[in-house]
Amino acid sequence: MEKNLKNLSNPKNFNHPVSIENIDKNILIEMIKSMILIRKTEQQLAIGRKTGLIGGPVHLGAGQEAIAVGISQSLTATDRVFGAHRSHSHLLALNPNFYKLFAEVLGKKTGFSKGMGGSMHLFDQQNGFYGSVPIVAGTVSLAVGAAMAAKMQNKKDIGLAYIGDGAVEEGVVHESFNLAKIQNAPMLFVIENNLFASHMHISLRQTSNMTARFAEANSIPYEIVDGNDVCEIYHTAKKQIDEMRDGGGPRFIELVTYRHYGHVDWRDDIDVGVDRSLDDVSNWKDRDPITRLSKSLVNNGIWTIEEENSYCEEIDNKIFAAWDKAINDPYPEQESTLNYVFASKKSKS
Amino acid sequence: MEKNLKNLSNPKNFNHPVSIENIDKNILIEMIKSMILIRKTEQQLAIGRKTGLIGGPVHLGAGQEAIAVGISQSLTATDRVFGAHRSHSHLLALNPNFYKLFAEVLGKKTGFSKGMGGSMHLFDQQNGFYGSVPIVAGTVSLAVGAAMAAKMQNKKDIGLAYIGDGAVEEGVVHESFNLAKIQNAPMLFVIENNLFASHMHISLRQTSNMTARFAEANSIPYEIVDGNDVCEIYHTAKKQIDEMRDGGGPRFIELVTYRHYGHVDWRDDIDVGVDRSLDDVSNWKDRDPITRLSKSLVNNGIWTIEEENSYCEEIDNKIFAAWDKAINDPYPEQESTLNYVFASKKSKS
Amino acid sequence: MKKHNYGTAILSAFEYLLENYPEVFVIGQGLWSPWYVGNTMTDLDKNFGSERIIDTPVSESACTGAAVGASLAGMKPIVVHPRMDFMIFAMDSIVNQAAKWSHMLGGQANPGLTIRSIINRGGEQGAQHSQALHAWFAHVPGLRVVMPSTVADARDLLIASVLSPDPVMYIDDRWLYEQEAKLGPIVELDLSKQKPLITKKGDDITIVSSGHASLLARNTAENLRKKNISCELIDLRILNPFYCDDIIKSVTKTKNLLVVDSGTTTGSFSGEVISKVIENIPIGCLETNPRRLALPDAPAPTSRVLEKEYYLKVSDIEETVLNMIAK
Amino acid sequence: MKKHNYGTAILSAFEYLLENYPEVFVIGQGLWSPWYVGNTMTDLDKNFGSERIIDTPVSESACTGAAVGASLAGMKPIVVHPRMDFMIFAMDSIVNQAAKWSHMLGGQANPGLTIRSIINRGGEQGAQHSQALHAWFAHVPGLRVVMPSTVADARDLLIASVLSPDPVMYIDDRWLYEQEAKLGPIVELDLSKQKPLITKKGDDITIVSSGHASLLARNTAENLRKKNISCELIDLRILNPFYCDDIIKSVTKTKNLLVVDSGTTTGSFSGEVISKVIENIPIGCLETNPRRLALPDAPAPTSRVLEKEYYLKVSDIEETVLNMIAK
Ligand SMILES: Cc1ncc(C[n+]2csc(CCOP(=O)(O)OP(=O)(O)O)c2C)c(N)n1
Ligand SMILES: Cc1ncc(C[n+]2csc(CCOP(=O)(O)OP(=O)(O)O)c2C)c(N)n1
Ligand SMILES: [Mg+2]
Ligand SMILES: [Mg+2]
Repeated sequence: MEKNLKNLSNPKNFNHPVSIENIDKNILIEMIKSMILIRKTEQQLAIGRKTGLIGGPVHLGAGQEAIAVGISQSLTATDRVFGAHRSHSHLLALNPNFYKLFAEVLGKKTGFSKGMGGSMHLFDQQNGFYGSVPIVAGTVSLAVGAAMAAKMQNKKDIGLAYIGDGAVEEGVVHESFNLAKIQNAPMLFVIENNLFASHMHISLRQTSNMTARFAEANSIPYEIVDGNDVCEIYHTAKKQIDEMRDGGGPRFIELVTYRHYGHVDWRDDIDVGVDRSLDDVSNWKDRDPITRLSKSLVNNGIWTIEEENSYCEEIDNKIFAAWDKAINDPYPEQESTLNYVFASKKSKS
Repeated sequence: MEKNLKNLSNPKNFNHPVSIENIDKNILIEMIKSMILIRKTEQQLAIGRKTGLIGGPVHLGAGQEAIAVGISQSLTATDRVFGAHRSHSHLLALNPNFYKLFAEVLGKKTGFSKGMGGSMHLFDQQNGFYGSVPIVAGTVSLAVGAAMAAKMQNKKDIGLAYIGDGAVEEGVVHESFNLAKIQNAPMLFVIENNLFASHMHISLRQTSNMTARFAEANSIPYEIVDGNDVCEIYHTAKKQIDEMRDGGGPRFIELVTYRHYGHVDWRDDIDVGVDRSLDDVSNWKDRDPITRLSKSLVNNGIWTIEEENSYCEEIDNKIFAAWDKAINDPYPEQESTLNYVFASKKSKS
Repeated sequence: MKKHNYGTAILSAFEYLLENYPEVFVIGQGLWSPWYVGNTMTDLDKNFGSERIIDTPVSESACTGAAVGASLAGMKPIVVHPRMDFMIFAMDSIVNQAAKWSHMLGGQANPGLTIRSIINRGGEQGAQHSQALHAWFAHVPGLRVVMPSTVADARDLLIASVLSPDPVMYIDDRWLYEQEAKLGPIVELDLSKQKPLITKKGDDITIVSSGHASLLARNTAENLRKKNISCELIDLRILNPFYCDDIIKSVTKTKNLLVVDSGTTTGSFSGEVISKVIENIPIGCLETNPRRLALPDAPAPTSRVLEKEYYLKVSDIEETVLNMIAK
Repeated sequence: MKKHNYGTAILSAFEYLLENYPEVFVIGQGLWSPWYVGNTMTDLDKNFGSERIIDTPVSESACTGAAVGASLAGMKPIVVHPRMDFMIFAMDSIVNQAAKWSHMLGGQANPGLTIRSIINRGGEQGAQHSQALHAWFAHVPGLRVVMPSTVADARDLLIASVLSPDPVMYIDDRWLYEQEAKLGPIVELDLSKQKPLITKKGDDITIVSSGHASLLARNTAENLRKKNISCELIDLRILNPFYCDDIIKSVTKTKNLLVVDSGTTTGSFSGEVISKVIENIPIGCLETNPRRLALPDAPAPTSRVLEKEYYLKVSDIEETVLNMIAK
């Protein structure tokens, strides 16, 4: 097996408009809207953090939106999706309710996790989002268990974990690969390979920059895809997920991408990266998933720049209003700290 | 990469006399003597356990002697060797002092670990044996650290961990592969693939019966060898270890073998195995590493059956005497329980 | 009434759960082996199928995490760790995940799994095959910690644990398996209402204990009765959340307190018991200094002569009580 | 005398060790980042080389195990865990290996590594980024547990930890980093001789604490002095092995005991302190019930309004003392 991403990890490649062949027009428009909505939501979070209105850390995924958006097109509300510390896009791609995200990040009772989680602990099971938490690799084995459960429950639902390239270094992830395969669990391992774990480039942490070598080692069928091409992601994930729903067992998809912001909060962080240059950041911005789809849509007459601008404006206004509302929402009651410790306690009260 | 051991895991293959080409006569005789000594020592342990004189569990490796014996020929007293629960052969191949092993297994002060360890916790650092403990996979990362230390100390010594096929399922082993490679540590991963983890056959636990696929995934040069052919093991390990001492970084050697006894204690355990048949056991006994070398030696006139018999008798007598001595040795003092908790405490007293 | 020992009582709880709750499944090492977990799971794989009784790779961490995830998806999994020592590889799934998900996500995600963790020691197996770490888990908010010491509790608290919506650490000790008792039909208990129990009334001293230490305490009390010392025995049963009121009342009455614990002394749960009692009893009401008996602050030795001294015996407890209150 | 804050004191200990002991090296996540561990390791990689200051993959378990192994081979490694919460993946290497190797192998193998584990909480980071689990490690025989609360101890106990032949869990808390003090030249201390210290003499009440709680206690005592209450402060410093004699003497004198702890209450080390004191002080000598102050039995919440209430403040301690002994 070739064990190098080669061109895929080079930002000077793959910056052309994406191919939109064989995708329904409505889906294309849904996808670009979803990506724009997520980008703008995160931009608002960046501002909120910078101005101090947000008290906790935010791990922004701007630049990586295509992944969750492309995959979520093939997910249903009864699938079992797990995230990690950088999961705004994972949730918003299933439920674009940025108001509840703002409320949560601001620690408000009206948030996705009732104000108990902030940016790093998100929940929306109704829409298939089982939860995200910031222990790196902490949810991977959980997703495998949720996938095993789907099988036991005779449901066609799948388990899915978004996994960073850094998370792949945790031993439990390797145990999870083996367990998922030996159990033939409908589990999709989604590797968001953005080449970095906080300040460390993957070349300083692993012996190859292609994590799919571990899928190969565990005989899990895998695909390696340009993580900034929402259409290719859409096609690949759809095929994999269809196979999984048909009892095909686990799948692995590696998506090569890059984050525009630094590891945490609103800065570009060229200052704190080991091996992250301003040049790279700017080249990767040329490979931006939104721009690339937008160009294709415009070139193919699927939507116009005017439509895009008016959608952006609409979202801007809604975000402004939602932020305002969230800011004025109530905090959780003091009793929450003790009341949520046990489920049984809660049900008694 | 082909991911199946194929013939190597079939006991009906590889039961011919081994090829002794290109090995010095003295080394061949050393190796057969070492294997016989280990076999007989374990037979004594089996009896001791069966009769109740040994109070703790013994995990016997009869059938697997070729591995430690073949590898240890290329080790020095300053290498850093780590074992696990089934480590009698690992230690005896470095230091054939069965008396100290008997004493240890009987819980006597005169044992390798001063009577504090029994069969599962062995120590003989003077001869390169850094320690064995029974938490599966517990020593693998330790060995990597000892290898890293050798590099920092500018020594040509290597770290070595004996690892079962079951241990490979622990996440920390995968972290260790990556760490060893990224650090270019002189670390030899020795996989004793006896196809079982206690009652479970590898096919019930892993997606392939060839663990070397993980070496491949981590770009660690590897070899897969008949674990019952001491000569091939000797050649392969020698080459790998020479490369490591020259700064070549980690190596991986997978040895396919089988244990004659059950997982623990003296029985064949056909009763407690899932997928272990009496037929298999008997076929594997035909592939016995001692018989196969003995036949070659006799065929090639390197030693005679008479010499073998007289060596066996000599060892039998020595074992008998050593056992007797160990049985009569003193137990540790009661203070030992508290005195060995801290090194600094010990040094004060 | 059916005759049981502690081991078959556990087995019958498994059978009851598997028969009545399709969402129950069991996952852990050794479940397809007839000898891994004593007589507590015999033939479950044959009777309920290897898809519900899942033997696993040697991967404690992922298997425990998988059970957490399955519980979030509506199952009621039981993870079995044949030795608590092996479970140390799975601490993240237990402590960072299972115990915290309810709280972190506003009470909406409830990992209702049960972790059956077996204290399995003696037999010269040594320090990595001997630990009783219940004190750790009692220090983890969000985890219910259950330590049955009687045949009835072995069965009934296992059922209550699995039916609880919360993550439960159910800890049994192989040194308890031979106890016998006749049990009536199964009644489903609400785990959140279970508390420490006064298992024997008495006047002279309160002895608080859990798990195997409670068996020792019961045997000690028998001996002491013959010496006219009347012990009040309290079996903790549930260590987390820790309900102490009845213990406080008892000590207020007997004026003497001994806590017996199967863990090593420093940092053991015995300290928690004494502390909570002392914070709350009327000042000056004690006749003697409270005492605790637990293991030496040392890893478990292997050599038989050391091992024998290392673990607590009935005679140790008896002697301590006599030293405390014999007139 | 050189002016330091707690952070630079740690940095100077690293520099001293790396300059004077070629067998010292450091391994952990974030060591090549300027911001991961505050100002405590600034530029070490540049000054001592990236072969001695090793940033790592996200593999807590193997990296900790590697440090154990390196120590067996004669090195003096320091593993850094930027948050104690992440270290939970490494429990086997710490508890089953490092703490037990000396004992299991007859005192012949001594893993003399130091594990620097940082309590790093607040800032709405929540339950998985906030834990203070020192009580767990105090319950592990074979591990020395060190919690420096002062600038001087931050430096000197780190050096003593690394030079100790035993495995040491050195726990610092980022809420301590801004303290300032002037420090004299470095003197190498024998860690095995270090004990809890009376950091302030007083008559009315003994306040025992560790780590950040000791800083709170010092500030409280200042306030209370103005109200004519004289506190005797004892900073635990070393939790394992736990030496309690001076605490017992102090409580015998002041007749009042408050223990303050940064962990969640149940099962915290505060229980150990109260218990050990109570087992050993003259019966009837206390004026008030001993009390303890620790965190609620709940994971750390994120929302700022809850977080603020969750953690201990000087005013909480002050109020408790006043309730206990104000006449
Ligand atoms: C167990 C654990 N170790 C370390 C950390 C600190 N940490 C937070 S995010 C991160 C990097 C993760 O990298 P990756 O998985 O690639 O995700 P990305 O940030 O690139 O999205 C690290 C090391 C953590 N949160 N949990
Ligand atoms: C962490 C841990 N989990 C489980 C066990 C129980 N156990 C002891 S030996 C063994 C099987 C190990 O198999 P393998 O590594 O292949 O070694 P082998 O016994 O075949 O030599 C198991 C599961 C253990 N000792 N430690
Ligand atoms: Mg990444
Ligand atoms: Mg094996």
